[in-house]
Amino acid sequence: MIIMGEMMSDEIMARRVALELSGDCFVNLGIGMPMLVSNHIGTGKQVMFQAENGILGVGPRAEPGMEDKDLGNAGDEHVTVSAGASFMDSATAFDMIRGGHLDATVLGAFQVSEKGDLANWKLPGRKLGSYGGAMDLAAGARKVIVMMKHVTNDGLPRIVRECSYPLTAKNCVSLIVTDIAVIKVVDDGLELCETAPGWTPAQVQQLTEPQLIVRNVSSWPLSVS
Amino acid sequence: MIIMGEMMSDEIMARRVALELSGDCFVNLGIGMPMLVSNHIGTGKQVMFQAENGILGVGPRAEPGMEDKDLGNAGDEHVTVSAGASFMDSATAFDMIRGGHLDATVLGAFQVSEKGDLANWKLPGRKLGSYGGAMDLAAGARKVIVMMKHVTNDGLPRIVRECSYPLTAKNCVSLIVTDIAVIKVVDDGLELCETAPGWTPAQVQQLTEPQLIVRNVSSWPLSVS
Amino acid sequence: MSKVFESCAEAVADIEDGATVMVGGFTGRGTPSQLLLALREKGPKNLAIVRNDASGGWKNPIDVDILIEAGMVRKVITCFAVFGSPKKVSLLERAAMDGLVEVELVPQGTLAERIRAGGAGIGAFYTPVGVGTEAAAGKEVRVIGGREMILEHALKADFSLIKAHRADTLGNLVYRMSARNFNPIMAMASRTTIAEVENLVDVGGIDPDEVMTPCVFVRRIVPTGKVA
Amino acid sequence: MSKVFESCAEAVADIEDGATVMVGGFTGRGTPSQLLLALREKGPKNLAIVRNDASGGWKNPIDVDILIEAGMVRKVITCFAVFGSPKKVSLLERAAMDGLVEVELVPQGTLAERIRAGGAGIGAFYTPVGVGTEAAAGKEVRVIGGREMILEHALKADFSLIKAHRADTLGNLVYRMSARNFNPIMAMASRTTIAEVENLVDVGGIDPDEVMTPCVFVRRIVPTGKVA
Repeated sequence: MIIMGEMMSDEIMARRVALELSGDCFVNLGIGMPMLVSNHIGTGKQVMFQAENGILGVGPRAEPGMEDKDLGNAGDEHVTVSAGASFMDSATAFDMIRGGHLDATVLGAFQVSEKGDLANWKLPGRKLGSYGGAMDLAAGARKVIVMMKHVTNDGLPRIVRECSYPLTAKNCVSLIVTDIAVIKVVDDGLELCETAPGWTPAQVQQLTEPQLIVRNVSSWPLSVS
Repeated sequence: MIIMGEMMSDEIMARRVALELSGDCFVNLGIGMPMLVSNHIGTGKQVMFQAENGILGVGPRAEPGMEDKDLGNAGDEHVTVSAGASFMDSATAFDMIRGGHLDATVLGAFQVSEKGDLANWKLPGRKLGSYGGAMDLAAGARKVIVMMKHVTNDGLPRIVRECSYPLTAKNCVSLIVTDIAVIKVVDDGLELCETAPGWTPAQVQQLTEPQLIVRNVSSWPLSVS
Repeated sequence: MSKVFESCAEAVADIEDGATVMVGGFTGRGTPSQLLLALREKGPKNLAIVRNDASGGWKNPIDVDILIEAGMVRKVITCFAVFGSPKKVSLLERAAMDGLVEVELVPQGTLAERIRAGGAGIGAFYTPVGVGTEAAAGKEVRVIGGREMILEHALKADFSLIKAHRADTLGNLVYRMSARNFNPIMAMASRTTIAEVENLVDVGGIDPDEVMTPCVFVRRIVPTGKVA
Repeated sequence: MSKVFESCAEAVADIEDGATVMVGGFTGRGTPSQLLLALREKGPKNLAIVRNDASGGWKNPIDVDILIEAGMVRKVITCFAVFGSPKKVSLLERAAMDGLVEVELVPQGTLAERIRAGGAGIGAFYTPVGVGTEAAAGKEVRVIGGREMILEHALKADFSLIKAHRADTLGNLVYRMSARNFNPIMAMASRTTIAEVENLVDVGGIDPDEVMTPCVFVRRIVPTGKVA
């Protein structure tokens, strides 16, 4: 597989996801990799980040020595807040999510199916997992963007016909940004929209279980990589 | 009927109701006559009044010239707040009520049945009425005290076998304080506990539709009148 | 795109015939009177109004009854339809008797909770309030935790007209004293929430711990000053 | 009767075997660590714990996992049962695998809403979250407003252990920044709510508009100062 091209770094994926967040919008970034997206919002955009532990207007991480013990995001990182931020209790934070008030969420995933089913909370065979806010976000955000590596550490496709991992929500994902491609969930399946530099549609297809729709594939915007 | 004795004034009824509000408690007073009760809380008691429009800790009415346009009770009266008061939105105010957090409510009534059913929101034959917060209070407060005149303007009993007026809630009233008696709703019916000065149990019975249980009737405490 | 509108007229300009409109406030406190006046001026018909008190019987001079009086309303979902002396017939009751307006009467806490549910993405809920009364007519009854409860459904609207004491230009809102009431929950329950505000401050002018309605719930702000 | 307790030990002295206890906080923020230490010291058995995160995987050193570790817990209702690397087995998962602790996993927003419902006298509600997943197993499904929803029931407890930034002696509470999280709703959902507070002020020391948890919801306050 290494002959196929180079996987994009997490930061480059984050930069690509950031392009999807338009003008004025309210966005929740899932714990882990998606949190990188906040570093890549271009100037001129009014993107406000929500953290489900009760912050609207999460800012950059706190500088060392400037941490406030009461101010952290849902991933337990010391953060700051942006101008115009607000704090709220957990019930209200999830009213915002479940009530459809967020324009988008970016979530990590173990698997996404060709119907847009999402699996990201539990490994198969394990006794327990952690829902976190993922089920709420997947059901409530107006647009669900998945950001994940295209294949597992063992090289198996994460984009599959049917999820074998326990589901987070059915039919919820709009867009998948991986380290080699951008894929849209459309009515008739998965449409390959972009390939990362050095990758052809055929190469992406080889690492993807369901048949990708190939209509108008462009290259990952240069500004991103 | 006037030969039977004198009906107690609203203020005296209010003073009698106030005796029921013990040491430290949280109480909602219904719109109208029940609001008089707040004037009669003895010193040494920590009674905190809730208004369902979003105040915990309603104080006395505002002095003329001291009214604040944003501070009124649920009856549209300019009020003040007591020390330790808080404001909240209507949803939270009713969480407090419906969630069983108030020790008592004092409500006016058109009718109360011998099973403790309450009717206080609509006149029979009318197209519309107003629920206000009464249904919520009747269902949610730990103790429902009714404060009302014993008979209608036409001399008909308000304490009845079955309510003919539309119900507010079934089986919710604990105590009825009228202008001639104090009556407790007990398992086997209505127990006459006190008569107002100048009234005998037999006279109270004459103005009451269901048979009153008479076990241990005392006279309305002198301190009240 | 700024959320700040110069006039109430501009802010309500797209409220069309048949719209469902929530109106904040209780008695006169927290009532968006200037937006109501602008809406009457604009004059859409067949509105459905959601409002805690719609009897017109309180002291405040400008309330939702001005829309009923103007013949703009086909339905009212409310808690107070009559007021004061039980003998008094309100404008709303008269209109209902004449078959001009349909009225859905809801207990106050249930009204608040249905609005909150609408904003919070909850479809319906079981409440003990109203069991065994006219308020339960036609509704599913179920025993939960040993207690009879009725099923009540969420309420949503096209527009919410609310009033706040203070706003920043992003739309974060702070209410004052008992003028808060239905405003925060109605802000959540509509597609478009329009806030009439007494004081407008710059972004950063409100402590994040003090915000009562986060800006995500508010689309338009009209600074009107302190109009009673 | 004063609500102010001198020590956490006194405040938790009547939490007995078999009690259901809600614990506020999320990660370390807003977590009543001093009350948790006192509860471990007191040592009741067979507790049922309701807590957003129970994986013990966050940075805060004193969390509900100290109770699990001490063998005091028979059931945990939580949203986070494992944390960090998916390969890592948490103390809770280990205890569950060993059959020592029963775990009910709940999506975070549903957990918050179930707790709020418990405090608000709502018996149950329909939510779209979790439809078609393990979280819906055994639950009623109904289509409301064209969308599939599942029925979720209210949660209540005997005790809530919470933490606040500021309290007056009546029990009015104010939280700070993201330390608010589950504390206000848990304050409403228990028979007895015990708040560990960083700052205690006299009655009148908190602006009524600023109160986040009204004193009616709080039974006991323990001033502990700013312990991380």
